[in-house]
Amino acid sequence: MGLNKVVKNAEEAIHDIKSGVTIMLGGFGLCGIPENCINALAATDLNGLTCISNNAGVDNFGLGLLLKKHQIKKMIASYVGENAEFERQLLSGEMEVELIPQGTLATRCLAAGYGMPAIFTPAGYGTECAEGKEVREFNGKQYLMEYAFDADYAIVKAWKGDTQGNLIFKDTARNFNPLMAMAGKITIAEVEELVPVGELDPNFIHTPGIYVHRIFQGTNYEKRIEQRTVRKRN
Amino acid sequence: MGLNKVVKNAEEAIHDIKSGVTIMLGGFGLCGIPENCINALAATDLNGLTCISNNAGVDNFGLGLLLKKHQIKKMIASYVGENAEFERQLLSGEMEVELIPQGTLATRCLAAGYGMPAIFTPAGYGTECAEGKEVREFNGKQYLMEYAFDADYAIVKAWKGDTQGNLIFKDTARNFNPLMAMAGKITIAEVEELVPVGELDPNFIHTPGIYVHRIFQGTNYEKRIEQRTVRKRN
Amino acid sequence: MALDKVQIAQRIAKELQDGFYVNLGIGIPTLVANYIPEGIDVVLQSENGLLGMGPFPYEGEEDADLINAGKQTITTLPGSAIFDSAMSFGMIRAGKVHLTVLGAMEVADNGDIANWKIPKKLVKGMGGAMDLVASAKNIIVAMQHTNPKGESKLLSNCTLPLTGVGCVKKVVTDLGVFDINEHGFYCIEIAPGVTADEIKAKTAGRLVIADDVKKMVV
Amino acid sequence: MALDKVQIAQRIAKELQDGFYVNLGIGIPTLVANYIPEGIDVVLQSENGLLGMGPFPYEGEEDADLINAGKQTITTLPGSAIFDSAMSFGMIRAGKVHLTVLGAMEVADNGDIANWKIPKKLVKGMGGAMDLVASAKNIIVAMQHTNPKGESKLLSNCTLPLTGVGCVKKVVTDLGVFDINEHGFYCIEIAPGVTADEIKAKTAGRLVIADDVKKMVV
Repeated sequence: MGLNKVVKNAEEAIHDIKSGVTIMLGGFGLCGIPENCINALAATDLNGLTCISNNAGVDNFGLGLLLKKHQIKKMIASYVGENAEFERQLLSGEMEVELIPQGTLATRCLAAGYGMPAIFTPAGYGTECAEGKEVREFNGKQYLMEYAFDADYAIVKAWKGDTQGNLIFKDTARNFNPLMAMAGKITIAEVEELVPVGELDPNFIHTPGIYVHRIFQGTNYEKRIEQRTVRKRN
Repeated sequence: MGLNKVVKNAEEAIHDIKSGVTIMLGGFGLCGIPENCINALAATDLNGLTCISNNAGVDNFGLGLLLKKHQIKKMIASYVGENAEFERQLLSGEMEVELIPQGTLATRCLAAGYGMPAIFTPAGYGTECAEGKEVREFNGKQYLMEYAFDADYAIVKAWKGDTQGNLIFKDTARNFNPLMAMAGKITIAEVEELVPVGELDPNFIHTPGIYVHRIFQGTNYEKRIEQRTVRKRN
Repeated sequence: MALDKVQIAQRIAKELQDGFYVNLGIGIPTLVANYIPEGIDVVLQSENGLLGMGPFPYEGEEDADLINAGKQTITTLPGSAIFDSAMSFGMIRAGKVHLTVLGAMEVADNGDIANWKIPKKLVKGMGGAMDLVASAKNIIVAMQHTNPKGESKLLSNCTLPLTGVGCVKKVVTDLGVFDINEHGFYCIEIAPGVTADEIKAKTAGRLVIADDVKKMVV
Repeated sequence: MALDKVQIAQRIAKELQDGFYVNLGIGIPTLVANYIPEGIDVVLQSENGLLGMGPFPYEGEEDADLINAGKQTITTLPGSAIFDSAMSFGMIRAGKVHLTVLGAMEVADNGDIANWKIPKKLVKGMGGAMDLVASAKNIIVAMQHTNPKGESKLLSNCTLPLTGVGCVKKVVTDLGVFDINEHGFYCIEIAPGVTADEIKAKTAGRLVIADDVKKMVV
């Protein structure tokens, strides 16, 4: 019934997304990105998208797949290295990019999820990031006023979720995911493991189901590692 | 060494608290209150305290113990029923009280813990709570600007904690506790069970130890129930 | 015959829709939980930090760590989630809670509500009421139509200190159901045995009886 | 002889105090973790959402879900905690992180720092750097004293777009250690084999060699 948020797969989850909308996507680098939904978006003819995500994927994985197909009109991110096609589209003017501090990105998500229209942060004060922004002093320190995001969709990746949309995340794959889950008008969660209600401990839910509208168990997670760094055993 | 936050007991945890300081205390009603520390404070001669807590205890338990001894100069709370002595001191002018909306109380703690000097909330707009406060319109809706709390101490009660101060809370005894834990200049946590580092799952820490300065395992928790409400078995 | 408290709660329960997240205040609103229509799944939010509130515990199973916003011992249901007070009011402010039902001392015909303070009487505090009324997308007030002195609680302007401005969308009283819109109190249902004239006599604020006003089914 | 990168990291490691929570940036700052003094316990924060960062994993034990802010695979230590990015930058803004060490392209003698953007070159973004420099109580910059062209990176005014204003407290370069105070760059230690004259020649910003300047112990 009404509380069962389960959809079949990524295609069903994104079925009503239209060209030109704003989508937030969880993940930090390639860690914790909603692979299934990104692949599904890349298989559509959607374009003119505004994407809010900390990074923009790599050339042939993650948001890089949408970039390659020119589906993204504007990217809002904090760091967009590691992507030659991104660079090309940016320099050619095919795509617009708005770079914002990582903490500002996170907190503007939190603000949306917590119904706070704006927040204050010192990040970027006195830099070109402050251009056009309201500056305000509190206790002798200067802050920028930054607005809550207003995103049509949030797409996140969780470790486990139940059919009512309660989510838990694993390790640093948490990152922006629970924040964006709270911030979308419609929130889509793909999970590695979909469990029945009652299986997750209510004390340790990261994202309560009230914030989640659609959920499905993803398949074939590649979980690519950007910087494999190891030490030798002694 | 430096990361071992363990103190022996409540007396040691509160040893440097001086008269006239501002203390936040976790709990909702009598649920999740730091009983050991409150009892220890009541055993001192401290007075002139400003206490920030959602409620003010009952006549002979919780913050009511400090009230009875006239240790509280000012109470900042959202709801202060259930306490005849409180009423008497308020009407006689012996104590000052500032009533603020419960969500505002919670969010002003969050703001302190997240380094946000002020937040915006619609709660109280158009009411006497708005007197003297800055009003600001966002997207056609009116909001009050409310400041982050500035508390000398936060005293919270957790279910379990480790020696580095990582905390987890149980059920609705969580309430304001993790928020206040983040908001104190010095944060004291009393826990039902103190465990070695490594025993708590890093994925399910509610309050990271960075926010906690002193921790001890409390004793003799009474956990009084304010409204015992039950149903009969069929 | 005017409605009793249970009937008011039953009528409000008909406003619930499948999949709603709902916050029920203390008093009559709490009773709504007992009359959730067949085939409708709702999740109850308790603003002290819980989604998925269940019934009171069986005797002997009370847990001091598990209470609702009225400080009553409760239980959780499968699928419940616990969170801190900032997230709780965060989801309320963000409009994620579909419906809030609460009591009131006075409601004005522009949707203003007063339910927290009576001057010269002891003030206990607003608790979460100001947050709820300022933020909820849809607010239904459950209350008696008149106060113990027989005076209307549906007014042109609240006389008591306000809890929130222009926020109430619907009022269900012992006498009827009233949308609050450009007409003021717009009566869409009348309780069995109650007349339009009685409602007119007992309503101090602007009142319009809908042309297609219905007799309430109890 | 000027210091190498490892020696810069070793010198910065001496600034660590027992019980510090520390955020180490990419590059030389990361190396600091290898030289934490005996008897000192510190916790490393990674701004993607981790306190208690441990060493790189053993080969074959990498976990794609466990990376640091440089996107390297890492491990956790006992006592670690994971959180979302809002809490991560929340604790940074609230001043809970005692020390931030990061690299820079330029530092000005008033503490301004530029380390994110070179005009006409591709901009990758500021990541968390602007948040860190605007919020940290104590910021140490680790960098070479001069750029590859031999030009001073210690300036009167940064020529590159700023990352933050008036925030750097200390700079450790291959040539020495410099507090930033009312004197500008206040040299308190000189690297072995380096002369005060060399430092003067290679520092474009205001510079004062402390009367009691020490030869750095490496």
